[in-house]
Amino acid sequence: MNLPILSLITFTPLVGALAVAALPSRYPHLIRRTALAFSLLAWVMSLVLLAAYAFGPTGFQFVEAHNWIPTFGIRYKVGIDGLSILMVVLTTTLSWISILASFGPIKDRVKGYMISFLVLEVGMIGVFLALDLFLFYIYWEIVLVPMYLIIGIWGGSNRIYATMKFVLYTLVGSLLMLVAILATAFAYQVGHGGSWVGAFDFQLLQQFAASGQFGDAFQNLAFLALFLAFAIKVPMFPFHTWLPDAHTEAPTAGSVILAGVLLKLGAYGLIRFAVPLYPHAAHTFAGPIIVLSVIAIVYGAIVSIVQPDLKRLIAYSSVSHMGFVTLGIFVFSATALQGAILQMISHGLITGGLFLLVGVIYERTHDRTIAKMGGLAATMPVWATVFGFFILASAGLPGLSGFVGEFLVFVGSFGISPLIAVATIIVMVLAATYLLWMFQRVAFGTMSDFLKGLGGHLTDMTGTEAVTLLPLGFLIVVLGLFPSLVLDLLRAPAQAFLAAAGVAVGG
Amino acid sequence: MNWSDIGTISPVVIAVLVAAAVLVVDMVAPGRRDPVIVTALGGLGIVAVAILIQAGRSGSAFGGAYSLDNLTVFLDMLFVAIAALTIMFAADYLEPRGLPIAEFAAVLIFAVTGAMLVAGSTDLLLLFVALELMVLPGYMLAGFARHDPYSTEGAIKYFLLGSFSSAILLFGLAYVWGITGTTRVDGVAAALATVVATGKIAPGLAMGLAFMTTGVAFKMAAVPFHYWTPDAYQGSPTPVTAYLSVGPKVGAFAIALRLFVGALGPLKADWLPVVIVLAALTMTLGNLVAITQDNVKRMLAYSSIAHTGYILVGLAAYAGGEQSGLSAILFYGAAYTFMNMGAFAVVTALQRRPGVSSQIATFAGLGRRDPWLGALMALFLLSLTGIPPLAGFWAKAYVILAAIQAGGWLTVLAVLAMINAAAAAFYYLRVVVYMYMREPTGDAAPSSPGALFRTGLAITGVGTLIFGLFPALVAAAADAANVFHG
Amino acid sequence: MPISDSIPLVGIRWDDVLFVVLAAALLGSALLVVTLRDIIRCGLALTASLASLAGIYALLGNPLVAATQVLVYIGAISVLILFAIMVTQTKNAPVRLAFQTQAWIAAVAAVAIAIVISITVLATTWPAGGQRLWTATTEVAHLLFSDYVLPFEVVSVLLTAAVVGGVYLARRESGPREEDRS
Amino acid sequence: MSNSLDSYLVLSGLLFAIGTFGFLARRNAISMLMSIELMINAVNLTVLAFGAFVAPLRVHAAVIALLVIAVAAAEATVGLAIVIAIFRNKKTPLVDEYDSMRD
Amino acid sequence: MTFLIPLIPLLPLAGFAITGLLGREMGKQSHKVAVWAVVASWLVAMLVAFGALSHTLGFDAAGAGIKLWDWIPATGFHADMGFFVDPLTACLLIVVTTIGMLVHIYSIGYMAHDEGKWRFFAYLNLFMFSMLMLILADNFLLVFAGWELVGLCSYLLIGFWFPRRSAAEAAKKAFLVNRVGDMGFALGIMAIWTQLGTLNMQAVFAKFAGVPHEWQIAIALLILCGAIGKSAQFPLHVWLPDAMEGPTPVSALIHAATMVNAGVYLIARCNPIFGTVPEVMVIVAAIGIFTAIMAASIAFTQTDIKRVLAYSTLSQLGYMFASLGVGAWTAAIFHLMSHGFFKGLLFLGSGSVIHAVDGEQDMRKMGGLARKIPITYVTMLIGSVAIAGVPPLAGFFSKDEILGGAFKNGFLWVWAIGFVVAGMTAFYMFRLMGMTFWGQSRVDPEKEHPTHESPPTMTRPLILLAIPAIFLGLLIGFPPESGLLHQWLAPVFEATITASGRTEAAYSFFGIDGVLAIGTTALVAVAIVMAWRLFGVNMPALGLHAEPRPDRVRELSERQGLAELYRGSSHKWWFDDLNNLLFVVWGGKLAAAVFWFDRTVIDGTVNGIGTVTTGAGMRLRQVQTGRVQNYALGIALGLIAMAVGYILIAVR
Repeated sequence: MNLPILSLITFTPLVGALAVAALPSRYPHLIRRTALAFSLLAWVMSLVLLAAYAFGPTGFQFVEAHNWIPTFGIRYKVGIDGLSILMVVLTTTLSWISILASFGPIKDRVKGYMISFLVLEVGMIGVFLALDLFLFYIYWEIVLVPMYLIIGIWGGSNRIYATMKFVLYTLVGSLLMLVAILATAFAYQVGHGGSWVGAFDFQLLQQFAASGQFGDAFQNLAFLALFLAFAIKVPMFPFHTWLPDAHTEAPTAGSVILAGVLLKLGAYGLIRFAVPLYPHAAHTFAGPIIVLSVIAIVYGAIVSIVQPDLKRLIAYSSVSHMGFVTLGIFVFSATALQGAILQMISHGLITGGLFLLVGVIYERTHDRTIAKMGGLAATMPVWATVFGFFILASAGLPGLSGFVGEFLVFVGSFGISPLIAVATIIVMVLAATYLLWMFQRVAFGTMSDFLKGLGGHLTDMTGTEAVTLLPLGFLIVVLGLFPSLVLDLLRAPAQAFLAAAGVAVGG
Repeated sequence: MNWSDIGTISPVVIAVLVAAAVLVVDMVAPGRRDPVIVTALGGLGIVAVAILIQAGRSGSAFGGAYSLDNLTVFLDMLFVAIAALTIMFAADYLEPRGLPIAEFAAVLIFAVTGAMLVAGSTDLLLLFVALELMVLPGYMLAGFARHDPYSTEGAIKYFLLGSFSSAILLFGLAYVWGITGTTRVDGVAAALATVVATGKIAPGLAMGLAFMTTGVAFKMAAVPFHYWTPDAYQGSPTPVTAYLSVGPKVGAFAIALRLFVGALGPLKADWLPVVIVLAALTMTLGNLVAITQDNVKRMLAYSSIAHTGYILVGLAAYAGGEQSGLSAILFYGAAYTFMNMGAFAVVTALQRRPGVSSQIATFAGLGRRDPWLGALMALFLLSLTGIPPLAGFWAKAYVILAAIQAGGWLTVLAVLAMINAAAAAFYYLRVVVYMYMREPTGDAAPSSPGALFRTGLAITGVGTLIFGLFPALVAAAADAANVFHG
Repeated sequence: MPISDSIPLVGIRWDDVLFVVLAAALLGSALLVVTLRDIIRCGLALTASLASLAGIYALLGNPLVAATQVLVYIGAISVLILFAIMVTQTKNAPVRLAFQTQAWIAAVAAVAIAIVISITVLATTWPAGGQRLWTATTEVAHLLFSDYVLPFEVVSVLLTAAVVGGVYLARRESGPREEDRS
Repeated sequence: MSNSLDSYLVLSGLLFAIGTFGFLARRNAISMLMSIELMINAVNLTVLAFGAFVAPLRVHAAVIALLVIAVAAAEATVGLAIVIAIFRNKKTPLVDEYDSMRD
Repeated sequence: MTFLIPLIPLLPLAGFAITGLLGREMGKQSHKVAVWAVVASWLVAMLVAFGALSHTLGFDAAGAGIKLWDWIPATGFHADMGFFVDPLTACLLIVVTTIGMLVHIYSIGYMAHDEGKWRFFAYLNLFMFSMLMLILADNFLLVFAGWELVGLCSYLLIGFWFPRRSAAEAAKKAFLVNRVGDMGFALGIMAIWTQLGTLNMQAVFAKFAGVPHEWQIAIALLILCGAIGKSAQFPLHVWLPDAMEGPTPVSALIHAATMVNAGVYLIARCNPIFGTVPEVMVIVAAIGIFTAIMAASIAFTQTDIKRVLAYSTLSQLGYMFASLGVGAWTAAIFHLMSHGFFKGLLFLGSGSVIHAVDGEQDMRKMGGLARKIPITYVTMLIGSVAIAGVPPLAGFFSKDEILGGAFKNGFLWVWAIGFVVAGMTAFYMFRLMGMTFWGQSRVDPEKEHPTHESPPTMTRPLILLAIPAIFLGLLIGFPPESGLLHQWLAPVFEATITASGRTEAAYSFFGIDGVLAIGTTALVAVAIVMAWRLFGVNMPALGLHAEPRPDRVRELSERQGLAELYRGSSHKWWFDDLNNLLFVVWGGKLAAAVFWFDRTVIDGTVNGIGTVTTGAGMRLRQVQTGRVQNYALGIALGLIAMAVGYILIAVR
């Protein structure tokens, strides 16, 4: 099949953005529906791709490659393996859900919003598909701009501070990453007699790395640069403080995408690029990174307990949950890595859902302060039930997706060192503490004075809102009961990852 | 002097004639705008054609004082584009202020003629004279709004410091000439090569180098010789600022290419550390101070200082042994021309009505008041920030790549440059914040600019995009131009 | 009858005497230019120093340049400057300080520059003979119109541009006085 | 003394330094302009000194000096025009009072 | 017939799904689906249990299982979705499905007037599903899943009346304390996987002897940790009394008869593990017996009828743990079963009482209810007698086996404490009976008048539960130590017991066993009489009558030496205060401190970099004074520096 399906998926939202741009802004409904239609189209295509994907074999499929800047061997090269296809499907899924979830809340400048969102989707898909380091970098940066606008224009009261922090923080990391990428390509060029051909090609670079041709000192520096960029995006302790601000100020859909996909970009970068390209450095720094991950897991959970704001609480819980991902990557165990990737997906689904649910409340009350809530289980029973479900999923209840991911990370790291598992297992209690306490204060008890003051505006979830949450809940259950759906896809990438990472330790 | 010499410098000759023609047209039809603009732009078009005819050829004229090579063609085209864009942006700005377009266009074209001569000169004396032809009209353009205290204040500061630095440069040139015994660039290089080969360089030569470096650094607005930039940029009529931010800057780098790369090439090991220090200081100070600015013109002035720093990294990369550093400089110059002129053009559009300040508050709500203008400004600012896939990103990437290839301290410089670029995002995006994330204040409604102006804006916008999406187009030209007669 | 090269009794060469006198005049009047309080006297001192310099040029065997110096500098530039001084003198303005507050630092910086130049000059071995050479006017003209014809032409363009712009800037005209807030 | 290149170069250096001092220390725009003239003349002195003592440079020096004088004249023209223009606006020739743009 | 196994949990799950989704629309009928689902489940369970116990229907002595699908097939980790039934499971199935079904039926009446009835039944069904999955699971991870899910259901049901702040608090507390134990269990599962490479229970047990001893100890301790949490043993017992905030059927079903037994079940199930580590067994016994006496001592002074029963439950669970610890495995399961029935009965009875007095739970405001709610009274009396250990009711046999086992296996200290606790149990139970049913009525006059017996849906389960409370001991526990239950469970525990080197000595009624039984019975009798003397009795049929003597009680509680004990008992030995201080106060302060650190130090650094950058910019921009001469000076200084620099470079 010679259909460039990957490019089609990538650029479908772009076409959508252009289409939206062409529509006059006095028809907001038409704009919304057009945007939704294109995001749904991308989603359907990604599902088709998933169906067409051949399970089992290692390596990349559906590879497309075209010369772009031949002077430096920069190519437009995309392809998928089990990891990227999952991420792409996650992205397309959350994208249409986010767009749909924005129908109500976004009333101002709808056109710009939808364009931003569709461009954002292009960038995110591109990041997961790119097999050329330069292309990857470009998509990586493209993601930044629409998110900057989404938070900055359609965000809360402190949105400018938050969005600037987000952008500057990310830029510091990504620009250093650019230096590292260029240096890596240059090292390859030097190693190939000054020819730039293939210098940015991930697969060739990885072969180059596998043959041990990057010097140790070089690896250390390049790895640190990439790691910093990815760690900020994940975000790892202590680079996480942009996240609570960004989440708090972002509009609901922005938070969903931020938590659901953007944080995954960092983890994806670590798995796809940072470790396989610089295996020796990855091993050198694995210890400190594991310690940081453990700190992030526990620290994020502890800080979550005392958060006064719903979104801020979920943001800090993301720090904790994403700690499992980095932990799972750097213990270099197939089990833990699969757990980490599963955790990436399930965190996307669960936290995305939680933000949507908070958005539902915010729509009605224009407030997210936990202390002002209370008794919502009585007034909005359906909402409270769904919220409870997602909270339990977030707390890692067995049978739901979050449990499988975290448990696999636990088991994998326990196999490496029981100490890691012992140090992090407390999060089982901490997570339950902050989540249930939050749930109790929001949903249980009697109706707060603040809510009473709002009178009868507290209608329960609407149909649209339910539609946005339904697929997430469904996937959470399905992945909890049948994680093999994902794990089968991940076997080959996990092997490839370990093979690449194992070079420096001699297999 | 013979006809072939005239042929070789034909673009310059034509440019002078165009300037004269503009003045003549103004005499024939005094105060009429359109004939002047038609003459000027049409003339520049002819100049461009003359340059393009020369593309790919090489040769020298006037006994080696002027050389035609790819570098000359590349830079000449750039200068002509700068001149044309400046005229497009200026017409709408000058008219409501009662300032004459004819004198403006003539002086501007004289300046650009100087810049074109700088690009092609391979003789120290010609280089100096051409440089003066480039900058002297610049002083006058800065003070072109001669009834405006700010404009004249900027002009006199620019003039005094510019003359001061010219004297310093000249002093240095005199010593280098005295020691090497020739004004021809290749002769100087040959003489210096023997000096280097015999070991230590004389203190007198070192001092001459210091004076020359200072003079050129001043023209580039490198720290600590940058002081004139913010005041001159802020005070000048905004289209002039647009011109000043790219024309003399690219010209200064043309001097650097001809003088430092060409004539002083054998001494590059000696001037490399100086350039590294200058680059580091320049980008850091430029960015740090730009962060604190509330006036967009002044902010862009400091930002242009920072960009000088980035371009200097390319020069340092060359001195560090990486020829592609020169391509990086040229690419950067071209990319910077479009995005920065575009940014200033938007400021110009806002200030078209007299009395509108360039304070950042003027931009509040621009994205809503005038979506196209806002979007373009955002495009230029993102490009200046270095966000892919826009021109500014590739410019930075080229420079960084060259620095990495050179290795050593230049890697550190590359990292510093990137940290600086991240800090720079703060002030560029701050403008975006005002445009899109704040509500408009006051009555600062933009008056929609004329067709000519819009064409200019479109050219800069499309340039910024095209350079970003298809950088190979410009990169190939820059690569071709990085080996030149010198 | 040729005059002897040196002063009969002391044995100091006439040239040297002339050089010292001219140098002293040059530096002295230059110092006056930068130190005198009254700007008109500064202008006169400048004329004096430029004239001394013309003498030195002649001493250096370059009568053409010396002549040009007198014609252009003293005849044109100095007069221009004096004219500008007249235009810009404010009659009713109180007597103000001629110097910046940073004059002392400026002095230190200037001395430092002088020291740097002097030391480097003295530390350098110049590829120079010990004899001054005479330059004939015809040679200059020939060279100017061969090797240096392009710079020469450029200078003419430069002067044109300067005149066009200068006239525009200095022209008195009752135009609209629009003050832009920049 | 008068046959030594060093003495001329030192002399020109001193003249250059005096000019620099004037430029740095004086307040009046025209004073500063005059200081610049001193510096340019110092350069010319250097050029002619080289020309007088280094045979191959002999004639070149004169040409350079002539062109420099012409450039200086052009510079002075422009400078004085600007001085006059700003004097009309600011009513003072003292440059250190032109500080409405700063920071 | 193994294919029927999945139906047992799935029927309640289906009931949960239907009731949960549609229950609100079903209105008054919302209980129907749930109840019938459980009844159907009960039928299947009985069939399966019959097969497993009789080794027919496809079951053999070691049991039989069914694998549904690969649950988590990761590289380097594997867990199935599969079920396994052996005699131990069968015993649990009987208790869980039977009591569960009766509680469902009881709840029809109890919750008849509650708006959230449909929700209640949905939760109950979910609980049944979870609990059944827990006991049916064939691997540790699935057990853990059920383990967590029952915790969740407990959370949901305790917090059922969520507008009540105390209910919400108690629910959260239950979940969190359980999770503390679950942490250990989870670590234990990881340890098992890393040591053995499988989580399938039968495989683990088969290979366990090959594990290094320190890992054996670690694994056993970690599993014990989970069991302690779920079965509310010291020090994780604090959640269970608070859990009485939930509706009474919940207390009966979850917090007396089923979920709290999960810990006991787990340790019994893991007998091949614990059998290899005697040092851990001692810990189990110690924790159990300590919990037994501590909880019994607290039950002495509680005035809330359900709290007395809750502490009683703790105490009885402590017995079971002690039994496991001393190696009397079957006795533990025996007590688990009998306790499940009579404690379920007692809780449901107390629910009936509370129902009768319109929600009042304080026994000081009851009294003399025997006449007004006779069925409740009689059935509860049977339960009390059973728990007190009066022969020949169920409690007598099971408790006696535990004490006998402790004594004969050499745990004399366990026996001694257990002996005392037996007396204490009898005392506090008859204190409860006396304060509730006998003596004068102290009921609020307002609530006095409408006091009436509960509807048949509530009383019939009481009667049904009273039957096993009376006869279970005789039926499966007689003759002692060779009764039906012992025969059933022999395949499960035989290997472990043999490996421990002990052979269960034949029961000898006229030997040591008889002496112990008589001693215990005598103590129980004394304790009952003491309770009568203090709190009254009125059983005309037996000719017993005594008036309560509150003044005497007060006097005793203020007597020198007893006063301190009384205070400690009534304050539950200050465990709640300690927890509050440790976790709420200090934990809260810690979290606040960490948050402060996050804001000031980490985010402060980030913002500080911004501030420093801007500050530096502000400083630097002051260089730009606006005065040309200053600029020129800067250039001149730069020139000098440059010249010096170049000269240095030149002469280097």
